[in-house]
Amino acid sequence: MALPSSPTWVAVTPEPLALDPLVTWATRPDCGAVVTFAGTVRDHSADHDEVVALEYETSEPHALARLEEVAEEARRRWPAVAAVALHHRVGRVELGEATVLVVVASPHRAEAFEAGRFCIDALKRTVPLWKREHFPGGSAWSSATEPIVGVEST
Amino acid sequence: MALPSSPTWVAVTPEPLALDPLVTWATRPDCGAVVTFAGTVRDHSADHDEVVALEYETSEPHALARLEEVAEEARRRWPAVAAVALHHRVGRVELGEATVLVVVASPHRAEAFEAGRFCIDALKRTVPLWKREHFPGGSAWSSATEPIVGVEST
Amino acid sequence: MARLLLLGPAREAAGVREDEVAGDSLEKVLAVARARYGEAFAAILATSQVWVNGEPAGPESPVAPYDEVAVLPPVSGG
Amino acid sequence: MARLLLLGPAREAAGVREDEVAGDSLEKVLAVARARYGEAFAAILATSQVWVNGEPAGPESPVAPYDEVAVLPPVSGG
Repeated sequence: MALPSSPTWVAVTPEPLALDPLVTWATRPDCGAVVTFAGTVRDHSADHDEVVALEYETSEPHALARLEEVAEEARRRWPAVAAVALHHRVGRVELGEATVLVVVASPHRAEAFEAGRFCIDALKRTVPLWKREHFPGGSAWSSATEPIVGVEST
Repeated sequence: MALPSSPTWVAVTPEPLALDPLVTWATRPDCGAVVTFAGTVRDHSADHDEVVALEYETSEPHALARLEEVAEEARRRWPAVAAVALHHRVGRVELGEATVLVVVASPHRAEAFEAGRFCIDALKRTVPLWKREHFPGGSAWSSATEPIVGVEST
Repeated sequence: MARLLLLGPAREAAGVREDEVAGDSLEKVLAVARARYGEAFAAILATSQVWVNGEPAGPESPVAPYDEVAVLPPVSGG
Repeated sequence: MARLLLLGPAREAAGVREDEVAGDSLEKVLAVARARYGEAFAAILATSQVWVNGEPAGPESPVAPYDEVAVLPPVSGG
Protein backbone atom coordinates (compact mmCIF):
# COMPACT_ATOMS: atom_id res chain seq x y z
CA MET A 1 0.00 0.00 0.00
CA ALA A 2 2.94 2.38 -0.59
CA LEU A 3 1.87 5.57 -2.35
CA PRO A 4 2.35 5.19 -6.09
CA SER A 5 3.78 7.94 -8.27
CA SER A 6 1.46 7.08 -11.16
CA PRO A 7 -2.10 8.38 -11.03
CA THR A 8 -3.59 4.91 -10.52
CA TRP A 9 -3.56 3.31 -7.09
CA VAL A 10 -5.03 -0.17 -6.73
CA ALA A 11 -4.96 -2.37 -3.65
CA VAL A 12 -6.51 -5.45 -2.10
CA THR A 13 -5.97 -5.35 1.62
CA PRO A 14 -7.14 -6.96 4.87
CA GLU A 15 -6.89 -3.56 6.60
CA PRO A 16 -9.83 -1.16 7.14
CA LEU A 17 -10.30 1.33 4.29
CA ALA A 18 -10.32 5.12 4.76
CA LEU A 19 -11.38 7.67 2.17
CA ASP A 20 -9.54 10.82 3.22
CA PRO A 21 -6.01 9.53 2.46
CA LEU A 22 -7.18 8.43 -1.00
CA VAL A 23 -8.91 11.74 -1.69
CA THR A 24 -5.81 13.65 -0.57
CA TRP A 25 -3.71 11.47 -2.85
CA ALA A 26 -6.13 11.88 -5.78
CA THR A 27 -6.45 15.66 -5.48
CA ARG A 28 -4.37 17.46 -8.11
CA PRO A 29 -3.74 21.23 -8.36
CA ASP A 30 -5.41 21.21 -11.78
CA CYS A 31 -8.46 19.20 -10.64
CA GLY A 32 -11.56 20.56 -8.99
CA ALA A 33 -13.69 17.44 -8.52
CA VAL A 34 -13.28 14.18 -6.62
CA VAL A 35 -16.08 11.59 -6.64
CA THR A 36 -15.94 8.55 -4.40
CA PHE A 37 -17.98 5.41 -3.97
CA ALA A 38 -17.91 3.29 -0.84
CA GLY A 39 -19.60 -0.09 -0.72
CA THR A 40 -20.45 -1.08 2.84
CA VAL A 41 -21.59 -4.26 4.58
CA ARG A 42 -25.38 -4.36 4.87
CA ASP A 43 -27.30 -6.15 7.63
CA HIS A 44 -29.23 -8.28 5.15
CA SER A 45 -28.90 -9.79 1.69
CA ALA A 46 -31.00 -11.51 -0.94
CA ASP A 47 -30.17 -14.81 0.77
CA HIS A 48 -30.23 -13.92 4.47
CA ASP A 49 -32.41 -11.68 6.65
CA GLU A 50 -29.51 -11.12 8.99
CA VAL A 51 -25.91 -10.63 7.87
CA VAL A 52 -23.21 -9.86 10.46
CA ALA A 53 -20.11 -9.77 8.26
CA LEU A 54 -18.78 -10.50 4.80
CA GLU A 55 -15.62 -12.38 3.93
CA TYR A 56 -13.86 -11.87 0.60
CA GLU A 57 -11.48 -14.24 -1.10
CA THR A 58 -9.32 -13.38 -4.11
CA SER A 59 -6.14 -14.07 -6.00
CA GLU A 60 -4.21 -10.90 -5.26
CA PRO A 61 -2.09 -10.71 -8.44
CA HIS A 62 -5.07 -11.39 -10.70
CA ALA A 63 -7.26 -8.93 -8.77
CA LEU A 64 -4.63 -6.18 -8.94
CA ALA A 65 -4.17 -6.72 -12.67
CA ARG A 66 -7.91 -6.43 -13.28
CA LEU A 67 -8.24 -3.36 -11.05
CA GLU A 68 -5.47 -1.72 -13.10
CA GLU A 69 -7.37 -2.57 -16.27
CA VAL A 70 -10.57 -1.03 -14.91
CA ALA A 71 -8.70 2.19 -14.10
CA GLU A 72 -7.08 2.25 -17.55
CA GLU A 73 -10.41 1.74 -19.26
CA ALA A 74 -11.97 4.58 -17.25
CA ARG A 75 -9.14 6.86 -18.33
CA ARG A 76 -9.55 5.75 -21.94
CA ARG A 77 -13.29 6.53 -21.90
CA TRP A 78 -12.95 9.80 -19.93
CA PRO A 79 -9.53 11.18 -20.90
CA ALA A 80 -9.87 14.16 -18.54
CA VAL A 81 -9.78 11.82 -15.53
CA ALA A 82 -6.56 12.53 -13.65
CA ALA A 83 -6.40 10.01 -10.81
CA VAL A 84 -8.15 6.73 -10.04
CA ALA A 85 -7.90 4.71 -6.83
CA LEU A 86 -9.59 1.30 -6.50
CA HIS A 87 -9.17 -0.43 -3.13
CA HIS A 88 -10.95 -3.63 -2.06
CA ARG A 89 -10.98 -5.33 1.32
CA VAL A 90 -10.23 -9.04 1.59
CA GLY A 91 -10.83 -11.34 4.54
CA ARG A 92 -13.57 -10.63 7.04
CA VAL A 93 -15.35 -7.24 6.91
CA GLU A 94 -17.76 -6.33 9.71
CA LEU A 95 -21.22 -4.76 9.41
CA GLY A 96 -21.00 -1.08 8.42
CA GLU A 97 -17.37 -1.25 7.29
CA ALA A 98 -16.38 -0.42 3.72
CA THR A 99 -15.70 -3.36 1.42
CA VAL A 100 -14.58 -1.29 -1.58
CA LEU A 101 -13.57 2.30 -2.30
CA VAL A 102 -13.54 4.00 -5.70
CA VAL A 103 -11.96 7.46 -5.96
CA VAL A 104 -11.87 9.46 -9.21
CA ALA A 105 -10.40 12.97 -9.58
CA SER A 106 -10.89 15.12 -12.65
CA PRO A 107 -10.97 18.80 -13.59
CA HIS A 108 -14.78 18.89 -13.70
CA ARG A 109 -17.50 16.96 -11.95
CA ALA A 110 -19.42 15.43 -14.87
CA GLU A 111 -16.67 13.03 -15.88
CA ALA A 112 -15.78 12.29 -12.25
CA PHE A 113 -19.33 11.06 -11.58
CA GLU A 114 -19.50 9.09 -14.83
CA ALA A 115 -16.08 7.47 -14.45
CA GLY A 116 -16.75 6.67 -10.78
CA ARG A 117 -19.96 4.91 -11.69
CA PHE A 118 -18.21 3.01 -14.48
CA CYS A 119 -15.42 1.86 -12.16
CA ILE A 120 -17.67 0.26 -9.55
CA ASP A 121 -19.93 -1.33 -12.18
CA ALA A 122 -16.91 -2.74 -14.07
CA LEU A 123 -15.13 -3.84 -10.90
CA LYS A 124 -18.07 -6.01 -9.89
CA ARG A 125 -18.07 -7.89 -13.21
CA THR A 126 -14.37 -8.18 -13.96
CA VAL A 127 -12.33 -8.56 -10.77
CA PRO A 128 -11.84 -12.05 -9.27
CA LEU A 129 -13.44 -11.69 -5.84
CA TRP A 130 -15.77 -14.05 -3.98
CA LYS A 131 -17.97 -13.07 -1.07
CA ARG A 132 -19.10 -15.27 1.81
CA GLU A 133 -21.96 -14.02 3.94
CA HIS A 134 -21.72 -14.63 7.68
CA PHE A 135 -25.01 -14.87 9.54
CA PRO A 136 -26.00 -16.12 12.98
CA GLY A 137 -25.14 -19.81 12.97
CA GLY A 138 -23.08 -20.09 9.82
CA SER A 139 -21.80 -18.73 6.54
CA ALA A 140 -22.32 -19.33 2.83
CA TRP A 141 -21.15 -18.01 -0.51
CA SER A 142 -23.24 -15.14 -1.80
CA SER A 143 -25.64 -16.12 -4.57
CA ALA A 144 -25.40 -12.60 -6.07
CA THR A 145 -22.80 -13.61 -8.63
CA GLU A 146 -22.00 -12.83 -12.24
CA PRO A 147 -19.77 -14.69 -14.70
CA ILE A 148 -16.43 -12.89 -14.79
CA VAL A 149 -15.95 -10.94 -18.03
CA GLY A 150 -13.17 -8.87 -19.55
CA VAL A 151 -13.03 -5.14 -18.91
CA GLU A 152 -13.46 -4.40 -22.62
CA SER A 153 -16.93 -5.99 -22.55
CA THR A 154 -18.28 -3.82 -19.70
CA MET B 1 -21.22 20.78 13.85
CA ALA B 2 -22.77 18.49 16.49
CA LEU B 3 -23.92 15.18 15.05
CA PRO B 4 -27.59 15.37 14.13
CA SER B 5 -30.05 12.60 14.87
CA SER B 6 -31.97 13.20 11.63
CA PRO B 7 -30.53 11.79 8.42
CA THR B 8 -29.66 15.22 6.99
CA TRP B 9 -26.51 17.01 8.15
CA VAL B 10 -25.78 20.44 6.72
CA ALA B 11 -23.01 22.80 7.77
CA VAL B 12 -21.10 25.89 6.70
CA THR B 13 -17.83 26.02 8.53
CA PRO B 14 -14.44 27.75 8.52
CA GLU B 15 -12.79 24.46 9.55
CA PRO B 16 -11.15 21.99 7.11
CA LEU B 17 -13.54 19.33 5.81
CA ALA B 18 -12.96 15.58 6.17
CA LEU B 19 -14.92 12.85 4.40
CA ASP B 20 -14.47 9.84 6.66
CA PRO B 21 -16.49 11.22 9.62
CA LEU B 22 -19.34 12.09 7.24
CA VAL B 23 -19.25 8.68 5.57
CA THR B 24 -19.23 6.95 8.96
CA TRP B 25 -22.20 9.09 9.98
CA ALA B 26 -24.05 8.40 6.71
CA THR B 27 -23.50 4.65 6.72
CA ARG B 28 -26.63 2.79 7.82
CA PRO B 29 -26.95 -0.95 8.53
CA ASP B 30 -29.54 -1.18 5.75
CA CYS B 31 -27.48 0.77 3.21
CA GLY B 32 -24.79 -0.63 0.96
CA ALA B 33 -23.70 2.44 -1.04
CA VAL B 34 -22.20 5.80 -0.14
CA VAL B 35 -21.33 8.27 -2.90
CA THR B 36 -19.39 11.44 -2.14
CA PHE B 37 -18.38 14.53 -4.06
CA ALA B 38 -15.56 16.81 -2.99
CA GLY B 39 -14.96 20.12 -4.71
CA THR B 40 -11.36 21.25 -4.29
CA VAL B 41 -9.44 24.48 -4.91
CA ARG B 42 -7.83 24.46 -8.35
CA ASP B 43 -4.62 26.33 -9.26
CA HIS B 44 -6.31 28.25 -12.07
CA SER B 45 -9.72 29.57 -13.08
CA ALA B 46 -11.48 31.06 -16.07
CA ASP B 47 -10.30 34.48 -14.88
CA HIS B 48 -6.79 33.79 -13.56
CA ASP B 49 -3.89 31.60 -14.68
CA GLU B 50 -2.73 31.27 -11.11
CA VAL B 51 -5.04 30.86 -8.13
CA VAL B 52 -3.57 30.32 -4.65
CA ALA B 53 -6.73 30.24 -2.53
CA LEU B 54 -10.47 30.84 -2.55
CA GLU B 55 -12.45 32.80 -0.01
CA TYR B 56 -16.17 32.18 0.47
CA GLU B 57 -18.70 34.56 1.96
CA THR B 58 -22.25 33.61 2.94
CA SER B 59 -25.18 34.31 5.20
CA GLU B 60 -25.08 31.27 7.41
CA PRO B 61 -28.80 31.00 8.29
CA HIS B 62 -29.86 31.43 4.67
CA ALA B 63 -27.19 28.99 3.45
CA LEU B 64 -28.19 26.34 6.00
CA ALA B 65 -31.86 26.70 5.07
CA ARG B 66 -31.08 26.22 1.38
CA LEU B 67 -28.77 23.26 2.04
CA GLU B 68 -31.63 21.64 3.98
CA GLU B 69 -33.94 22.24 1.03
CA VAL B 70 -31.47 20.65 -1.38
CA ALA B 71 -31.27 17.55 0.83
CA GLU B 72 -35.07 17.38 1.12
CA GLU B 73 -35.47 17.66 -2.63
CA ALA B 74 -32.94 14.88 -3.21
CA ARG B 75 -34.90 12.66 -0.84
CA ARG B 76 -38.15 13.56 -2.57
CA ARG B 77 -36.75 12.63 -5.99
CA TRP B 78 -34.91 9.49 -4.78
CA PRO B 79 -36.97 8.19 -1.86
CA ALA B 80 -34.55 5.32 -1.18
CA VAL B 81 -31.87 7.83 -0.15
CA ALA B 82 -31.22 7.33 3.55
CA ALA B 83 -28.73 10.00 4.58
CA VAL B 84 -27.51 13.25 3.03
CA ALA B 85 -24.67 15.46 4.30
CA LEU B 86 -23.88 18.80 2.64
CA HIS B 87 -20.95 20.73 4.14
CA HIS B 88 -19.42 23.91 2.70
CA ARG B 89 -16.31 25.79 3.76
CA VAL B 90 -16.46 29.55 4.34
CA GLY B 91 -13.57 31.96 4.71
CA ARG B 92 -10.22 31.28 3.09
CA VAL B 93 -9.61 27.82 1.57
CA GLU B 94 -6.09 26.96 0.37
CA LEU B 95 -5.08 25.27 -2.88
CA GLY B 96 -5.95 21.55 -2.83
CA GLU B 97 -8.32 21.79 0.14
CA ALA B 98 -11.97 20.80 -0.15
CA THR B 99 -14.48 23.64 -0.49
CA VAL B 100 -17.59 21.46 -0.40
CA LEU B 101 -18.51 17.89 0.49
CA VAL B 102 -21.62 16.00 -0.61
CA VAL B 103 -22.31 12.59 0.97
CA VAL B 104 -25.30 10.42 0.01
CA ALA B 105 -26.03 6.98 1.43
CA SER B 106 -28.64 4.63 0.00
CA PRO B 107 -29.36 0.91 -0.22
CA HIS B 108 -28.10 0.67 -3.80
CA ARG B 109 -25.57 2.60 -5.83
CA ALA B 110 -27.67 3.89 -8.74
CA GLU B 111 -29.67 6.36 -6.66
CA ALA B 112 -26.63 7.30 -4.57
CA PHE B 113 -24.79 8.42 -7.72
CA GLU B 114 -27.83 10.21 -9.13
CA ALA B 115 -28.76 11.98 -5.90
CA GLY B 116 -25.12 12.95 -5.26
CA ARG B 117 -24.88 14.54 -8.69
CA PHE B 118 -28.18 16.34 -8.14
CA CYS B 119 -27.06 17.73 -4.76
CA ILE B 120 -23.87 19.38 -6.02
CA ASP B 121 -25.59 20.73 -9.15
CA ALA B 122 -28.48 22.15 -7.10
CA LEU B 123 -26.19 23.50 -4.36
CA LYS B 124 -24.27 25.60 -6.86
CA ARG B 125 -27.42 27.29 -8.15
CA THR B 126 -29.47 27.69 -4.99
CA VAL B 127 -27.23 28.32 -1.98
CA PRO B 128 -26.13 31.90 -1.17
CA LEU B 129 -22.32 31.65 -1.44
CA TRP B 130 -19.85 34.02 -3.08
CA LYS B 131 -16.31 33.12 -4.03
CA ARG B 132 -13.30 35.44 -4.18
CA GLU B 133 -10.25 34.18 -6.02
CA HIS B 134 -6.86 34.97 -4.49
CA PHE B 135 -3.95 35.18 -6.94
CA PRO B 136 -0.44 36.59 -6.70
CA GLY B 137 -0.87 40.30 -6.10
CA GLY B 138 -4.56 40.49 -5.32
CA SER B 139 -8.03 39.00 -5.21
CA ALA B 140 -11.33 39.40 -7.05
CA TRP B 141 -14.82 37.96 -7.07
CA SER B 142 -15.19 34.94 -9.34
CA SER B 143 -16.96 35.68 -12.60
CA ALA B 144 -18.29 32.10 -12.73
CA THR B 145 -21.66 33.06 -11.27
CA GLU B 146 -25.29 32.14 -11.76
CA PRO B 147 -28.45 33.92 -10.65
CA ILE B 148 -29.66 32.25 -7.47
CA VAL B 149 -32.79 30.17 -8.06
CA GLY B 150 -35.13 28.14 -5.90
CA VAL B 151 -34.47 24.44 -5.31
CA GLU B 152 -37.77 23.50 -7.00
CA SER B 153 -36.49 24.95 -10.31
CA THR B 154 -33.27 22.88 -10.45
CA MET C 1 -36.91 50.51 9.48
CA ALA C 2 -36.20 47.39 7.43
CA ARG C 3 -32.94 45.55 8.07
CA LEU C 4 -30.80 45.39 4.95
CA LEU C 5 -28.44 42.42 4.44
CA LEU C 6 -25.89 42.96 1.65
CA LEU C 7 -23.94 39.89 0.58
CA GLY C 8 -20.81 39.15 -1.43
CA PRO C 9 -20.18 41.73 -4.17
CA ALA C 10 -23.20 43.78 -2.95
CA ARG C 11 -21.61 44.00 0.50
CA GLU C 12 -18.33 45.07 -1.03
CA ALA C 13 -19.87 47.71 -3.29
CA ALA C 14 -21.95 49.17 -0.46
CA GLY C 15 -19.08 49.05 2.02
CA VAL C 16 -21.41 47.63 4.64
CA ARG C 17 -23.02 44.25 5.31
CA GLU C 18 -25.98 45.30 7.45
CA ASP C 19 -27.88 48.55 7.56
CA GLU C 20 -31.28 50.03 8.38
CA VAL C 21 -33.46 51.60 5.70
CA ALA C 22 -36.88 53.26 5.79
CA GLY C 23 -39.63 52.33 3.30
CA ASP C 24 -42.86 50.32 3.30
CA SER C 25 -42.33 48.56 -0.04
CA LEU C 26 -39.34 46.78 -1.51
CA GLU C 27 -39.16 49.37 -4.30
CA LYS C 28 -38.84 52.22 -1.80
CA VAL C 29 -36.28 50.39 0.35
CA LEU C 30 -34.10 49.66 -2.67
CA ALA C 31 -34.39 53.26 -3.94
CA VAL C 32 -32.99 54.46 -0.62
CA ALA C 33 -30.20 51.89 -0.82
CA ARG C 34 -29.27 52.94 -4.35
CA ALA C 35 -29.09 56.58 -3.34
CA ARG C 36 -27.09 55.78 -0.21
CA TYR C 37 -24.46 53.44 -1.74
CA GLY C 38 -24.01 54.83 -5.24
CA GLU C 39 -23.62 53.56 -8.78
CA ALA C 40 -21.38 50.53 -8.24
CA PHE C 41 -23.94 49.14 -5.80
CA ALA C 42 -26.84 50.00 -8.12
CA ALA C 43 -25.16 48.10 -10.95
CA ILE C 44 -24.81 45.00 -8.78
CA LEU C 45 -28.34 45.35 -7.44
CA ALA C 46 -29.62 45.30 -11.03
CA THR C 47 -28.34 41.72 -11.48
CA SER C 48 -29.26 40.52 -7.96
CA GLN C 49 -32.17 38.65 -6.47
CA VAL C 50 -33.81 40.22 -3.46
CA TRP C 51 -35.40 38.27 -0.61
CA VAL C 52 -37.70 39.56 2.09
CA ASN C 53 -37.41 37.39 5.20
CA GLY C 54 -35.80 34.64 3.16
CA GLU C 55 -38.41 34.56 0.38
CA PRO C 56 -37.92 35.93 -3.16
CA ALA C 57 -39.76 39.24 -3.47
CA GLY C 58 -40.67 41.78 -6.19
CA PRO C 59 -40.82 45.62 -6.23
CA GLU C 60 -44.41 45.75 -4.97
CA SER C 61 -43.75 43.49 -2.00
CA PRO C 62 -44.62 45.19 1.29
CA VAL C 63 -41.83 45.65 3.81
CA ALA C 64 -42.58 45.99 7.51
CA PRO C 65 -40.29 47.26 10.26
CA TYR C 66 -37.72 44.61 11.24
CA ASP C 67 -38.24 42.71 7.99
CA GLU C 68 -34.96 41.49 6.53
CA VAL C 69 -34.27 42.63 2.96
CA ALA C 70 -31.38 40.54 1.57
CA VAL C 71 -29.56 41.44 -1.66
CA LEU C 72 -28.09 38.34 -3.33
CA PRO C 73 -25.86 38.85 -6.37
CA PRO C 74 -25.36 35.87 -8.71
CA VAL C 75 -23.84 33.06 -6.66
CA SER C 76 -20.59 31.12 -7.02
CA GLY C 77 -20.59 28.36 -4.39
CA GLY C 78 -19.36 24.81 -4.74
CA MET D 1 2.76 -30.34 -14.60
CA ALA D 2 0.43 -27.32 -14.82
CA ARG D 3 -0.23 -25.36 -11.63
CA LEU D 4 -3.93 -25.30 -10.75
CA LEU D 5 -5.35 -22.30 -8.90
CA LEU D 6 -8.83 -22.91 -7.47
CA LEU D 7 -10.65 -19.84 -6.21
CA GLY D 8 -13.69 -19.11 -4.04
CA PRO D 9 -16.36 -21.80 -4.30
CA ALA D 10 -14.07 -23.87 -6.56
CA ARG D 11 -11.41 -23.87 -3.85
CA GLU D 12 -13.96 -24.90 -1.27
CA ALA D 13 -15.43 -27.72 -3.39
CA ALA D 14 -11.97 -29.08 -4.24
CA GLY D 15 -10.69 -28.74 -0.69
CA VAL D 16 -7.46 -27.23 -2.00
CA ARG D 17 -6.40 -23.87 -3.44
CA GLU D 18 -3.30 -24.92 -5.38
CA ASP D 19 -2.38 -28.21 -6.95
CA GLU D 20 -0.33 -29.74 -9.77
CA VAL D 21 -1.98 -31.54 -12.67
CA ALA D 22 -0.61 -33.31 -15.76
CA GLY D 23 -1.97 -32.60 -19.26
CA ASP D 24 -0.89 -30.71 -22.36
CA SER D 25 -4.28 -29.13 -23.14
CA LEU D 26 -6.79 -27.34 -20.98
CA GLU D 27 -9.34 -30.07 -21.66
CA LYS D 28 -7.00 -32.76 -20.33
CA VAL D 29 -6.01 -30.74 -17.26
CA LEU D 30 -9.63 -30.11 -16.35
CA ALA D 31 -10.57 -33.77 -16.89
CA VAL D 32 -7.93 -34.75 -14.33
CA ALA D 33 -9.21 -32.09 -11.93
CA ARG D 34 -12.81 -33.31 -12.28
CA ALA D 35 -11.77 -36.88 -11.56
CA ARG D 36 -9.60 -35.83 -8.61
CA TYR D 37 -12.07 -33.50 -6.81
CA GLY D 38 -15.44 -35.08 -7.59
CA GLU D 39 -18.93 -33.99 -8.53
CA ALA D 40 -19.36 -30.87 -6.40
CA PHE D 41 -16.24 -29.43 -7.99
CA ALA D 42 -17.32 -30.51 -11.48
CA ALA D 43 -20.64 -28.72 -11.02
CA ILE D 44 -18.88 -25.49 -10.08
CA LEU D 45 -16.35 -25.88 -12.88
CA ALA D 46 -19.24 -26.10 -15.35
CA THR D 47 -20.25 -22.50 -14.50
CA SER D 48 -16.70 -21.15 -14.17
CA GLN D 49 -14.34 -19.28 -16.46
CA VAL D 50 -10.87 -20.74 -16.85
CA TRP D 51 -7.73 -18.68 -17.41
CA VAL D 52 -4.32 -19.89 -18.52
CA ASN D 53 -1.61 -17.55 -17.26
CA GLY D 54 -4.19 -14.86 -16.62
CA GLU D 55 -5.88 -15.02 -20.05
CA PRO D 56 -9.29 -16.57 -20.78
CA ALA D 57 -8.78 -19.96 -22.45
CA GLY D 58 -10.87 -22.66 -24.14
CA PRO D 59 -10.72 -26.49 -24.10
CA GLU D 60 -8.25 -26.68 -27.00
CA SER D 61 -5.80 -24.21 -25.42
CA PRO D 62 -2.35 -25.77 -24.98
CA VAL D 63 -1.00 -26.00 -21.45
CA ALA D 64 2.75 -26.14 -20.81
CA PRO D 65 4.57 -27.19 -17.62
CA TYR D 66 4.42 -24.40 -15.01
CA ASP D 67 1.49 -22.72 -16.76
CA GLU D 68 -1.08 -21.49 -14.29
CA VAL D 69 -4.62 -22.80 -14.85
CA ALA D 70 -7.04 -20.69 -12.76
CA VAL D 71 -10.67 -21.71 -12.17
CA LEU D 72 -12.89 -18.65 -11.55
CA PRO D 73 -16.50 -19.26 -10.51
CA PRO D 74 -18.98 -16.40 -11.04
CA VAL D 75 -17.72 -13.45 -9.03
CA SER D 76 -19.30 -11.39 -6.24
CA GLY D 77 -16.96 -8.53 -5.46
CA GLY D 78 -17.82 -4.95 -4.59
